[in-house]
Amino acid sequence: MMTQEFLLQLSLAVLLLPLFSFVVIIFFGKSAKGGPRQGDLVGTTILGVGLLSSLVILFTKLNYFNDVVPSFTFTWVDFHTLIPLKLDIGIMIDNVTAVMLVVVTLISFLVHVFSTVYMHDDIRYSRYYAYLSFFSFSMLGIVLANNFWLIYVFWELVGISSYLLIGHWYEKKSAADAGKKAFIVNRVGDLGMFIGIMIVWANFHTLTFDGIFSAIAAGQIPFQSDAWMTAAGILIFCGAIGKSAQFPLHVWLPDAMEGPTPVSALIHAATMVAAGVYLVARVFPMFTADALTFIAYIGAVTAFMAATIAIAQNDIKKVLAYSTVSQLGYMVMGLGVGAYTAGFFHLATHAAFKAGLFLGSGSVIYAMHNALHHQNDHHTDAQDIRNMGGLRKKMPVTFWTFVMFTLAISGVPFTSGFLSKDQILAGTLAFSDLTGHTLIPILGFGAAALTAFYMFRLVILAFLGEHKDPSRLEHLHESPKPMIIPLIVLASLSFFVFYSFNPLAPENGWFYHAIERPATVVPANLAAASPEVFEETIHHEHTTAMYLSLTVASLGILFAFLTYYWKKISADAFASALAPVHKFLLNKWYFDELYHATAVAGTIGFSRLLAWFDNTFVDGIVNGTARWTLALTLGVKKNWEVEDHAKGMEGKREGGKREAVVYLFFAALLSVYVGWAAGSAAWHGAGMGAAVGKGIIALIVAGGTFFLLHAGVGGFDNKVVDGTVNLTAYLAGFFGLMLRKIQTGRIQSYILFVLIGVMVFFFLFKL
Amino acid sequence: MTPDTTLQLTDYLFYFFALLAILSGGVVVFSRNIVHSAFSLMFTLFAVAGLYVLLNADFLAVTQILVYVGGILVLILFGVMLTNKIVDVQIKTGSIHILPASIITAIIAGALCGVFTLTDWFIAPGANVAAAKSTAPHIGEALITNYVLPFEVASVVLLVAMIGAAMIARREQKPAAHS
Amino acid sequence: MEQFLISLLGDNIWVHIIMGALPLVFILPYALVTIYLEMKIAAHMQDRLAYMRTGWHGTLQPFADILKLLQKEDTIPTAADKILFILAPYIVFTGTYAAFAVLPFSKAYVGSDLNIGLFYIVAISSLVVVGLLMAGWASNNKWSLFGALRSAAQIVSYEIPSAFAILAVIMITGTMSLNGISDFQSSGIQNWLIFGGPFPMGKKLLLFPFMLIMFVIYYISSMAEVNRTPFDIPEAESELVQGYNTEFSGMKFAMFYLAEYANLFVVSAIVTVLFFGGWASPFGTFMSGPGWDAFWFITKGMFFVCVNIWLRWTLPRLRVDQLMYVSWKVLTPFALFCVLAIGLIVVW
Amino acid sequence: MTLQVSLTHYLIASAILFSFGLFAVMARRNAIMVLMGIELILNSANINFIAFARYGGLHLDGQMVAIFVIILAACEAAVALAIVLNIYQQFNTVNVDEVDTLKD
Repeated sequence: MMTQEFLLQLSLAVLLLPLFSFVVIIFFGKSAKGGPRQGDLVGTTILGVGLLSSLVILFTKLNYFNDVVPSFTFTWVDFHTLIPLKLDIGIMIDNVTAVMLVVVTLISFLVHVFSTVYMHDDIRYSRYYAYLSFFSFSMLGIVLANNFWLIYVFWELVGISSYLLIGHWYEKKSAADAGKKAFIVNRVGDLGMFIGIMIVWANFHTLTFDGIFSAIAAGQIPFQSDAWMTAAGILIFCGAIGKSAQFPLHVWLPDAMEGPTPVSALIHAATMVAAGVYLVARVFPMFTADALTFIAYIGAVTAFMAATIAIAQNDIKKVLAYSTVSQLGYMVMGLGVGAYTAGFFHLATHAAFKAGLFLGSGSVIYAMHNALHHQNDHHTDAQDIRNMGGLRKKMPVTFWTFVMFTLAISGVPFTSGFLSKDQILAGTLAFSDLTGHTLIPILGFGAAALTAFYMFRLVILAFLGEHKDPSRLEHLHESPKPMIIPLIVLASLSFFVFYSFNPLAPENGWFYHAIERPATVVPANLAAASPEVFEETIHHEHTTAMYLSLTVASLGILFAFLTYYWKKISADAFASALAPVHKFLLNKWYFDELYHATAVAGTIGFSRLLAWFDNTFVDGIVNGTARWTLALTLGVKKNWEVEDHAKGMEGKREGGKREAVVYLFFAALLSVYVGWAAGSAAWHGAGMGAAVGKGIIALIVAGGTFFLLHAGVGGFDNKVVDGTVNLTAYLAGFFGLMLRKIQTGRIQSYILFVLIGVMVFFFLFKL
Repeated sequence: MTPDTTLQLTDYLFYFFALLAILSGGVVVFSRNIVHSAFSLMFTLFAVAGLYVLLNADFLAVTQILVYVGGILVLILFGVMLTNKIVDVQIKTGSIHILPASIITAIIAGALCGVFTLTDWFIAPGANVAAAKSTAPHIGEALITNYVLPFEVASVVLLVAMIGAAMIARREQKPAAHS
Repeated sequence: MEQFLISLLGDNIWVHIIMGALPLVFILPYALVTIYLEMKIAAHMQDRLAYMRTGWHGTLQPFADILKLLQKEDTIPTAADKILFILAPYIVFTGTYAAFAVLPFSKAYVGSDLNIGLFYIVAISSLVVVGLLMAGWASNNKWSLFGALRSAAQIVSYEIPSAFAILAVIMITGTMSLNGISDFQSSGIQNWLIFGGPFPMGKKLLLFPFMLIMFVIYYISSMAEVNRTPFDIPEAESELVQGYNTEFSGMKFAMFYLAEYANLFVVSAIVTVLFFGGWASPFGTFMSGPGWDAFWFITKGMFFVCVNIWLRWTLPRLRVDQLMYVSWKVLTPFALFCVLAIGLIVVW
Repeated sequence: MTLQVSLTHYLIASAILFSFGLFAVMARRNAIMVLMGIELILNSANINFIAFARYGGLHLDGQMVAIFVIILAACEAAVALAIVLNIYQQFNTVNVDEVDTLKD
């Protein structure tokens, strides 16, 4: 019964069901207002069905079809004879896909459930659910696609649905801006991805992964150059940089916290940001060694940078946001160094505990919000951890699950996070052993220490200690069941047993059997360290990595307790001692400012420059021509009018007089020259007589010329110059009239002319 | 082989339909009364449908009647009746630049007829045998196989045209300033 | 029938002319009978007796009416557009008569058993629209023109739901030939399409409600297409003084009259073919055969004509906006839905 | 050319219809007349398509093109008449030579 076809059909159902629920909710959700619940149950039920189906798919895939990849491809567009454009699209289910299906539907389902309470009083409740479904649909599309074309389509769908969800409360300017920012920043990455895909297309004329990989494996690389191969890989990775919020395009993610908290859990734990990592995993075989190194560095820098920023944040969601960026950096780094399984493993485990952290913070915010509402306090920020504290007693379930997630993310043994993170760190060590890139493990371990520190800082500030305002504490309550149950589910998924029965060695778990590093297809890579050598080095470094990571994690946790719980170290003193650093971190490394100063200001500046150029030069030339013509005309005109009308117009023509004098001077000069030239031309020879003769002729000619210039200019101007001008004007008018007869504005005349033209052509070609 | 020169019934029918089409077409174009033109167009369309039938295109003939007579002609008639003040049935319309138009038309007609008669057209074998079966099922098949993309595009175009026409015709007009 | 005529007369044009003229032989007596029936049914519904003088129970009255119409002076208004005025009744009648060409009076007699018969009927009925517009315009009379415009708008609008109903039947039977459709349901009353057609029980039960809705939709729109009450807005005597045929008298009026009644039979016959087995006997092979076929076909057709007359004297006239509302917002969506459902059932 | 009907006869019939349509488009003042001229042109083109479909061995392809032409003609007529109605509301005339404000 469980044939491959059935698997494919089931996965198609998983893909299309959310689309169906989107259509149902967006069109009929509102009208169900009178009825129950505006369509949220539709979305939730469908995602539940999707989750069950995904579990069936995963189970079947791992147990019966572990080594085959069911896929379904059909030709969507084929212009066989006209142009060589043939687009095959389809879906495929390998183990990575199967795992991702479960991850996506699980988180999405839990978020749906969580939202039934969290968003209950929202004015656009039904639209929210429609968008959730749409988002799930787009993400599942990415997961199932077996070609770049489909991935790109769903990639953009994810972009638009995240825009819609982040900007859900678009009345708030910050939320609307955050949506736009996420969208625009993602476009930057997508542009790179698009160019990368085009490089691939231009060379292989196929966009299916199978086709591309086999073409590369056959030794066909873009433009016969390794550099192009690397460039194609890095450009495609650009898409992942945008979607997975890697350095330098990570800036949208923290702002995206303006969306509803369950949306953050969905987007930033399992779906949108995971899409980038998933893409890297999907096209992993085609990355060259250089491209992978680049990816590893991007990941390492992201992981470290985001972790440092997270330390200084006070908004509960901002901390988690930077933590997400940091963890994504981990995954990318893991993939980049070649620890493929570990990187993808971390994606799966992280999805569970990060979704849990977000939902937990949602639960806290919900409680805080309600409490503040009770107190009629609308100024205190419900999300600021400095306003919390002591929530442990009031919200025990939230607290304990939150602790579980924190342990997992910090990499404490017996958690899922430990399993995956440890492997990534071992991978970085092995990588530096083999290639000498020592910066990567340093950044990795640094980030691990920081992660433990800021996560425990968050827990201590929010849940332990005393609440700042005891009267508020009375109004704080544990959240209702639909919010708690997802937390419990996710918390239990953060235990190691779900992934491997050995809490210290994930290699023996099912996950490592299911997901194996795919063989590279790039010929140039074969010379580099083979996966076997790499695996061996990892084994070698495993213990070292484990001890190291345990040490840094416990150091981080210890410092957090010392600083914020026992107050042995004063955080404020620390901050003031390192004031510049603290300020630097508080301002998120000034990335936003940097982009404002460069990209945004650059664009605006360039526009201004263009506007200025248009106003000054283009308009200037036009206006200047007019002005100079006017001035010249006035000058010439005044020249002879000075004598006739000088008295009457004296006052008006103060400037004209000077120009007239200048003109007369030049006229005299010209006359003298003409006279002299005429004299010397007419009277050849030397001596006194000749000189006198020359002088006389020169005087006569010069006088005549001056007279002509002085007196005749008026006539010349009136007759010749004005005549020319008038003639031009008249001719223009004449031809204008002629043309006007043709330009009747009557369509039929035009048809007539067109037909005459056609006939002319007809006979031209005939004869 | 000497061709059989006796005229069949279909030949007579062709001459009937062709003459009807041309005569009524002439009335369409040259009548000074636009209502007569419009109604005469109906005969032209019917005659053309008759020609289709003679060309073994029965489905197209019926489509022609359905779309042209039932749709377009009725639309045109509505157009005529809505854009004229009903004070008199004798609605005259003039012509403009008749001379150049006639010359061009004559030249083009002459050129076309010349080309059509002088060209030695390729005649596919068996073309003169009247097909017995209806073309409807084959056209239906072709529409959803080889021609599915044009078919879909045409459906979209129809939808767009429908919406567009409704939008344009329904738009509230401010009285024109210059008229 | 065609074969019979060919064997009788040889293969020449007369065969076709006789084939083409046969429906006329039917229409004239049919019109007389229907005029009589209409008057009688109307009167009895209103508790009157109607004409009783001419002949037994007034049976000769229709003849007298026809005689009167033929004798009447055939006036043409001076301001009318003469050519169109004369042409219009003939166009209308031609449009109606052309539909008879594909009506299967019997398995053996169909004027022309076109493969695309239903499509042809839908197409050819547009001729009537043009004819009515012509009549309305040529009369040079405001009321006539209004009537014609209303009528055209109404027919065009109601063509859509009726085309959907026809489409549904075509989807089920897989043919557009009226003979083929009748043949499809020829094995007894239980196999008529209104009861779900000759399918296994489950499919039949699924189809039955949709076919019932489709029948109602088609019947309503067919009534509208023949301008009968409650859809007789185009000729509403009280508003438009008889609409497009105000100015017509004598023979021309008779043509309109005849065309209206002929059209009534055409739509009734189509209802019969689409949903009630056409010429098929309700008892399977019992009482079937060329003659019986014609009997069943005409009987069924006359039944629906009578239903139409019954409705005419029962329902009040609609307003123009109600008319459009019913077509576009009630019948069309329902028809669309049913087409979808029937399509799914047929494919399944 | 014999009297027996062949491809050429159809082509010539369509050529004459085409010329009529062309003349209407060029010379008639009423926009609706122009529209009718366009319909004539389209019809003549369709005759050609179908004639070639039968005689030229194009078979169904010619008829398919004709079908799409008919479909597009329907669109065109609807939109064109909507525009004509609009023009009539604006200018109170449908004579195309009087609608020439583009010139001003």
